[in-house]
Amino acid sequence: MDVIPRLELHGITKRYPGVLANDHVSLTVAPGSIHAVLGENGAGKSTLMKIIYGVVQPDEGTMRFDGREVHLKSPQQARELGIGMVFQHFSLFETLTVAQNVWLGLQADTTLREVSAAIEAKAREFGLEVDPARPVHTLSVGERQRVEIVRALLAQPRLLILDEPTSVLTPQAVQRLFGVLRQLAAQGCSILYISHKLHEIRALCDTCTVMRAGRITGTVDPRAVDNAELSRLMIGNEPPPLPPHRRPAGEVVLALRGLSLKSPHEFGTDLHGVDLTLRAGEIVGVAGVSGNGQRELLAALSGEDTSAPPGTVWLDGRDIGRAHPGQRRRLGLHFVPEERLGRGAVPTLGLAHNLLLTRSEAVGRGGWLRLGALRAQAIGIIERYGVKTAGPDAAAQSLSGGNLQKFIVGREIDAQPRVLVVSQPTWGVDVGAAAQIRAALVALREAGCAVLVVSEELDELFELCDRLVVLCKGHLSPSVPVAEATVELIGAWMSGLWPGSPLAHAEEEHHGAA
Amino acid sequence: GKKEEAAPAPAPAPATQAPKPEPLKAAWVYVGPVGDAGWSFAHDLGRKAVEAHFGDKVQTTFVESVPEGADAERVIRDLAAQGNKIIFATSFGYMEPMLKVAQEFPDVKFEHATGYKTAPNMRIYDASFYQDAYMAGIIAGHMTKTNTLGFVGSFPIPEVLRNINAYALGAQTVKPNIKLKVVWVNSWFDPPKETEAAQSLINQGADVLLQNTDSTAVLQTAEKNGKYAFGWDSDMSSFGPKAHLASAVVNWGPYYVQAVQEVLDGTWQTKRTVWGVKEGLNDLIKIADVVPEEAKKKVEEVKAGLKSGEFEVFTGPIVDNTGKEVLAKGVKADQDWKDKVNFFVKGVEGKIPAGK
Amino acid sequence: MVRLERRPQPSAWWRWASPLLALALTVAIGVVLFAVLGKDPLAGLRVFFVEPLGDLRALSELLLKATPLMLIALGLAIGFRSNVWNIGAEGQFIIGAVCASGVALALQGAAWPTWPLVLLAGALGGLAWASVTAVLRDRYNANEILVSLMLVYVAVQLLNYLVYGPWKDPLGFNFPQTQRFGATALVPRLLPGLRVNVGLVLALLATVAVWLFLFRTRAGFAQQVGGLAPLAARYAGFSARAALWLAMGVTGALAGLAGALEVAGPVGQLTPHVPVGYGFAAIIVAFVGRLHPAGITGAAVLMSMFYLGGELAQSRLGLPKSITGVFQGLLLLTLLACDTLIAYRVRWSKG
Amino acid sequence: MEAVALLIAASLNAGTVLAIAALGLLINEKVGVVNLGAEGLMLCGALAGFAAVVHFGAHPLGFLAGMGVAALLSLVFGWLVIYLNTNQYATGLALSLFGAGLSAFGGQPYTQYKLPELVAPHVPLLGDLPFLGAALFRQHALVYAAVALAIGLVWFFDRTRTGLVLRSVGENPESAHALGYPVRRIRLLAVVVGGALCGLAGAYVSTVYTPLWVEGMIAGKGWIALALTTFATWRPARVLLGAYLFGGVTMLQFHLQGMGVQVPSQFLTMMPYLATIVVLVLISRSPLWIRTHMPQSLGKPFYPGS
Ligand SMILES: Nc1ncnc2c1ncn2[C@@H]1O[C@H](COP(=O)(O)OP(=O)(O)OP(=O)(O)O)[C@@H](O)[C@H]1O
Ligand SMILES: Nc1ncnc2c1ncn2[C@@H]1O[C@H](COP(=O)(O)OP(=O)(O)OP(=O)(O)O)[C@@H](O)[C@H]1O
Ligand SMILES: [Mg+2]
Ligand SMILES: [Mg+2]
Repeated sequence: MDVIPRLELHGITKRYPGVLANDHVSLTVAPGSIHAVLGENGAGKSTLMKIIYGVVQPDEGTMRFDGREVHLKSPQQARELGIGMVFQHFSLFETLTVAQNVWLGLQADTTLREVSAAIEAKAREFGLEVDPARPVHTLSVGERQRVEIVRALLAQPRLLILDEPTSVLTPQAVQRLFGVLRQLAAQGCSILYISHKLHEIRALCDTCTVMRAGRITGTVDPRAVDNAELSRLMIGNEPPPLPPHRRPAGEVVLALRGLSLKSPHEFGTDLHGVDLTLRAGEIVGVAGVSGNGQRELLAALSGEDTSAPPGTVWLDGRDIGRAHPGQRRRLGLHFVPEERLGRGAVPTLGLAHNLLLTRSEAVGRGGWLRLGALRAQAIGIIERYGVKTAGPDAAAQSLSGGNLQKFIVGREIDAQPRVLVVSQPTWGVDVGAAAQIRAALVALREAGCAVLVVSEELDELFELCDRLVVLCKGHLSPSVPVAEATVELIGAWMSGLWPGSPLAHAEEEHHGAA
Repeated sequence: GKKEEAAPAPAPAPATQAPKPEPLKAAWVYVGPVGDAGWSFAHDLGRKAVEAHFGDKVQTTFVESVPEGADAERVIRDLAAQGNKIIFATSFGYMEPMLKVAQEFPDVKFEHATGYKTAPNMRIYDASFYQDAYMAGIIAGHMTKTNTLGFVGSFPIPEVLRNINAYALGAQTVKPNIKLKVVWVNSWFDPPKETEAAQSLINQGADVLLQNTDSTAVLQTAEKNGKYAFGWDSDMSSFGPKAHLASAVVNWGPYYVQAVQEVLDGTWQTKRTVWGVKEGLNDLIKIADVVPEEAKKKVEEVKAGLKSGEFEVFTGPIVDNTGKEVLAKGVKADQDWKDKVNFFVKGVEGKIPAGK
Repeated sequence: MVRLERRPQPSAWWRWASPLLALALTVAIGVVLFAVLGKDPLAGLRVFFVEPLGDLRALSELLLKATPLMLIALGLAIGFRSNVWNIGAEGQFIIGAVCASGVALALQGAAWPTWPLVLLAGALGGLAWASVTAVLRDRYNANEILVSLMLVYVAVQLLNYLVYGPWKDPLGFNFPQTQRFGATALVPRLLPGLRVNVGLVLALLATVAVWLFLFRTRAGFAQQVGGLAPLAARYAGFSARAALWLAMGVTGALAGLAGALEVAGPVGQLTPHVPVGYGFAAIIVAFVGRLHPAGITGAAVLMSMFYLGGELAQSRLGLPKSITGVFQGLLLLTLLACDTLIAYRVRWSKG
Repeated sequence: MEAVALLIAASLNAGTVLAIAALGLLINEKVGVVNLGAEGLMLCGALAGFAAVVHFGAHPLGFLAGMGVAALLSLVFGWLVIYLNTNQYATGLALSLFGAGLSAFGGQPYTQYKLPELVAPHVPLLGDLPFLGAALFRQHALVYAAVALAIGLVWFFDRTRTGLVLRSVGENPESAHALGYPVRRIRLLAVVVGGALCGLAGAYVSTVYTPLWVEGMIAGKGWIALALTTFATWRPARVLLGAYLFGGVTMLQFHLQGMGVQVPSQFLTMMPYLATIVVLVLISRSPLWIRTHMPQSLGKPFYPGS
C-alpha cells in the first residue's frame, strides 16, 4: 500500500441552501482501480464528482491528485490534470457536430481536424464507432453516450468519472461498456463509477464507497459483501417488503389496439402498432431504455397528445383517442408524469392551487373557485400521504422531491381513478418516500384500480408489477408475468429481441455503448 | 456651425417711478423641439422678438414638443390657467383643442397658426410660403440641367400643394417644359426619411430639390450628392455651403409684436391674418453666388411685385396636370381659391395621394 | 463582493417593498438629476408628485390619462402571465380608434346616444387586429412579439391613409382629420367641465373583472399556468391555444376600447395624432403593477403623474419634456432590479 | 440604368444601418439573450456619436463614442438579465424606453447642429466602373465593414472555437457550464459587444446617413433589426441579405412615388413591415428549421449550479 493514491479527498464539505450535500467526505482512489460510489438519489454523489471535476467548489476540505494538493477552479484545470468526466445528464450541444462537441471538451490547443482524426482513432481502439461529422441531434441516446465517453477518453484521463452512465443503456450495452472500462483500468486509469445499482457495482468494481445523506457510511469490497449489507449502508435499513398480491385481475379497463403514432417531437420516437391491455386490479410495468417511445406512449395515454388514430385507445370500451386530458380524467384515467416540477406541479404556485391542475372538486358553477374547499382538500391530501410541508399554501418548489412526489401521487390516487398511469414513480425520491409511494400503488391495485407503471428501474418493476412489457424503438413487446420474467429476458427484449418482434431480424443494436 | 446664443437683451431702461404694472403674460406652444433651425425655431425667434420689443412689460413662456392629440388641450388650458393673456399655438393640430379651451377662458386671447376655425377670442394667422417657393422655382429653373426638379412633401394639404405648384410654376417661367417629381414622407420632421426621399429623387434625376419639411436633411443630402437645394423655414445656408441656393425664411416677429400690442391696447379682434412678402413675413434670402444674375434679377422683380401687391403667383391661366383649366386666363386667385388647392399643376408628376 | 443567494421561499415582504424601493430610487436619482441641472429638487418633486394631485381638475386630467394605460395594461397582464408577449397593443389601440371613428362618422347626426356602439366598435376593432397576430402565432408559429410590433407600423399607416384620404373632413381644407363627432357619439363626462369620462368607470370595472378572472376562476388559473409552467398546462389539459386567443383577444379588445375612448373622449375626432404611445407605456405599467390588477391601477396613476409632471416641468421649470421617458424607463429598470430581492437574499462575502 | 445603380447604392446604404445592428443582436441571441432595447441603444449610440463628432471633429471618434455608450448601457442590461435574472423582454423594453428618453434629454443641445463635412467616398478604380461603380463602390467604409463583419461572423460561428463556445452557451448553458465555460461572463461579453454594434449603427445614422441629431431619429430601425435576426434564422449572411432587402424596399417605396405610381404612399410605407411579417410566417412554419437554427436557451434565464 505504498503506491501514491491517484485521488485523495479529505473532509470535503459542500452546503446548498437548506441541504448539506457533502458532509466531510474523505475518499481514496488507487491507480488503476475501479471505484464505485454508491448511494440513493440525493445522497450527494454527483455533487462530490462535480467537486472533483472542478465544476463545483467545496466549502471545506482538500483534494490531492497523484499526491499533490490541488485546488480546482474549473473543469479546464481538471482536464489538464488528467481528470475526465461523463455526466449524468448529457452535456452535448445538439446543433453541433460530434467533432465540434468533443473539441469543446478538450484543451484549446488542438484543431478541429486533429480532433476528428483522434475521435476515429479512439473509436477504433475501443470499438465505440461514431461519425465525427454527424450533428448530435441526429444521434440516438446510446450513440450520444459514446460521444461523451470518447470525449472523456480523448483527454487521456488518469482518472475517469462516470456518473450513472448506464441508466440509458440496455443490459447488453452495459456489458460492452464494462469491457471498455476494464480495458482502461488495465492501462492504469482509475475509474470512479457512480451508481445505485448493486449488481452493476458487484460486476465491475473492486472498491465501493457508500454514501448516505452527504456522508460516507462505509467503504467495502463489493464482491465480498452481500446485497443486504450494501442496502443497509445505503439506506440505513431494508425497506419493508410489499404486501403480497393475491387477487386475480378483473375486466379489461384500458386497451391500446395497434396504436401507431408519429412523434410530435423533432427527435422523438414514433410508435408502431402498440397493443396493450390493462385489467382492473393489476399493475403492469413498461420496461425499456428511455427514449424508446415512452414519452410518446405516455402522451397518447394521458391525452397530452390527441392525434391517435380512431379506434386505437380504449377506456372501458370507449374510444378515447381524441379525448383531452380533462375528459379522460372525468372518465377515470389519471396520470402521474415523471417530471414533478414544471409538469406535475407549477413550481411557484401553492399546493392547494396545484390541485386545480387535475382536480375540480373545489370548482363551483361557472368555473368559480371555492378557495376554502380547495385548501381543505389540500390539507386532506397532505395529512393522508404524510407530505412534509409548511402548509397548503407552500409553493410546490419549496418541497423536497420526495414530498412533492407524494403530494402528486396522492392527488391522483385521491381521485379514486379507474386507471392510473405512473411514470418513474420513485425517480430521485428518498428511500422512505419511495417505499411509501410503492405501497400506495399496491394499495390502489388492491382497491381494484388498473395501474400502468413506466420505469427504467428493473428492480422496481420486478418488485411492484404483475406483468411486464418492454418498449423498444416504438414497438411494444407482448406481456410476460413477472414470475416468469428474468433480468436477462427483459434485457434481451429491451434490445427488441422478443419472439415475433419486427426488430428481431433488424441489425441488432443501435442503442448500446460499446 | 451652431448659431451663437442670442446676446442677452439690453436691460430695459427704468420707466417711471410709478409702481411697476404686472407684466402681460404670453405663451407659445410648439410642435417640435426648438432646436437650431426649422418651424418651431422660427416661431421661437418671433417670441424672442416680442421679448426684445416689450422688455419687462411682457413675460413669455413656451412649451415645446407638445403632441397634437389629447394632451394639447391640457397644455393650452394649463397655460391659460397660469394667467397667460395671449397664447399662440403654432401647429395645425392644435386647432380643435384650442377652440375648446377658448370657450372656457373668454378673457384670454388665443392665436392659432395655419388653421381655419375661429371664435370670439380665437383668431388665426398664416404666412404665404408659396411666394417663397415660387421664387425658389425661378432659381431652380435656371440651375437645373436635367430639367427635373424634386420636392419632398410632408402632407398633401393645401398649403403644401400650393408650395409644390408655385415651385413648378416658378421654374416653368424659365423652362416651360420642366418636370417636378414629388415624394411624400408623411411627416413634418423625420430627417432619416427626408434623407431617403431626397436620395431617391436625386437617383431619379432630380437635381434641384425643395422641401416642405423642417429639417436640414434634404439640403444635406443634396450637398452630399453634388446637387442643389434650398433652406426652408429658416436660414440653412451653413448646412450645405455648396448645395444651398437660397433659404425661404419666415419672420413671425412683426406679427407677434403686433398681436401682443393689440392685447395691451385692448384692440385685439378676431380675424384671419395672412401675411407674406408684402408684410415682411416671408422672404427668400441668401441667394447663392452660383445663381446667375439673370435669375437673381428675376427674383428681385417678383419680390418687388409681391411687395407692391401687383403680382400674384397664382394668376390664370393655370392648368392642372390632367389638362383641366383650374384658373381662367387673367384671373388672380383669391384667398378662397388658395385655401382649396387640391391639384397639381401641369408638369408635376403623379397624383395627389388619396385626393378626391 | 455581493453575492445573491436564492431564498427557500420568495419573500412576501419584498414583494411589497420592492416597488416602493424602486420608486424611492427613481425619485432619488431624479433629485440628483434636478440638482445637477441646477433646478430646485423640491420644485421638481412638486411638479411630479404634488401638482398632478393639486385640485379636482388636475385629478381629472390625471385619471383621464391613466384610463387608457389601465385598460391596456390589464389586458397585457393577462397575456404576460400566460406567456403571450403581445407588445403591439399600440396597433390595437389605433385600430380601435379607427373603427370607433368609422362608426361615429357613419352614425353622425343620429339623435340617440351612439357612443356605446362607438366603444363597441373600438373594442371589436382592437380584437380583430390582435387576432391577426393570434392567427399567425396559432397557425404558423410566428413570433408574436415581432408580428404584433410590425402591425403597429401597419396600423399607423392605415390610420394615416384614412385621415389623409377617404375619411378626411370634406370641409376641412384637405387637412388630415375627420369631422368632429356629434355630441351623441362622445362619451359622457363624469363631472361637468372636467374631461374625465365614463372610460374611467369602464377601466375600474375591467380591473375588478380581470382580478376576479385571474384569481377567482378556474379559467383564470388555467390561463396563468400556461405562462408559469407550459408543460403543466398541457398535462392538466389547459389549452395553450385558448390561452393565446384569450390573451390576445382581451388585450386587443381592451386596447381597442382605450382607442375608442380616446377619439370619442378628449380628442373628439380622428386625427393622425391620436396614437401617443399608450400601447407601449402600458407595458411598463403592467410590469410596474406586477401584472396584478390592483398594482396596475397604482402604476397607471404613477405613470400618468410622470407624464403630467414632465409637461409641468417644462412650463414651470424649463426642463425638457423627455425627462418623462427617462423617469419611466428608470422606474422599470430599478423595479426589475429590486424584484431580485423577492427571490434572492443579498450576501456580503469576502472573496 | 443609372437610376437602378443609384437605387442599389441607396439600398445598400440604408441596409447597412440595419445590418450592423442586426448582426450585433445576432451575437446577443447566439448566446441566448434577446435585447429588446436595441432601439434605445441605437438612439444613445446615435447621440453619443454625434456629440463626439461635434466636439472632436473626427468621425471615427463618433463611431467609438457610439459604441462605447451603447456598450455601457448593454452592460447594465446584461447585468440585470444575466446576473439578476430579470425578465429579458421587460428589461429590454425598459432599456428602449430609457434610451429614448435619455437620448432625447441629453440631445437637447445638439438638435439641428451641423457636423463637419465628410468627403464623398469613392473606391479608387472600382468606383469609376460603369454601373457597378455607382451601384457598389461609392459607399462609406462602414458599408464594406458590415459585409466584412457578416462574413467574419459566418466564419467565427462555424469555424472558430470561440464561436462554437458562444453557440454552445446559447444552445445549452448548463452543459457549457459543466464543461467549465464561464457562461455568464461569456453572455455578458457577447451582450456588450452586440450592444456596441447597435451603438455603432446608431452613430452611423447620426453622423453619416443623416448627419443630424434629432430625438427619436432611429425611427423603429432597432425593432426592424430585431426582426431581422429571426427573419435570417440567426445566420449572419442572411442577416446581411435581409438588411439589404429591407433597405431596398424602403428606397423602392420612395422611388415608386417619384415615378408617380398610383398607390397611396401609406401603403408603400407599410411594405417593409408587411414583408417582415410574411417572411416570419414563412420561416416559422417549419419547427425543424427553427429548432436547428434557433439558440435553444433564447430568452431563458440561466442559474449556474442548478
Ligand atoms: N445546485 C444545487 N443547489 C441546491 N441544491 C443542490 C444543488 N445540487 C445538488 N443539490 C442538492 O444536494 C443534494 C445532493 O445532490 P446530488 O445531485 O449530489 O445527489 P446524487 O447522489 O447525485 O443523486 P442522484 O442519484 O439523484 O443523481 C440533493 O439534496 C440536491 O437536491
Ligand atoms: N400589489 C401586488 N403586487 C405584486 N403582487 C401581488 C400584489 N397583490 C397580490 N399579489 C400577488 O398576486 C397573487 C394573487 O394575489 P391576491 O391575494 O390578490 O389573490 P387572491 O385570489 O386573493 O389569493 P388568495 O386569497 O388565495 O391569497 C399572489 O401571488 C399575491 O402574492
Ligand atoms: Mg447524481
Ligand atoms: Mg387575497
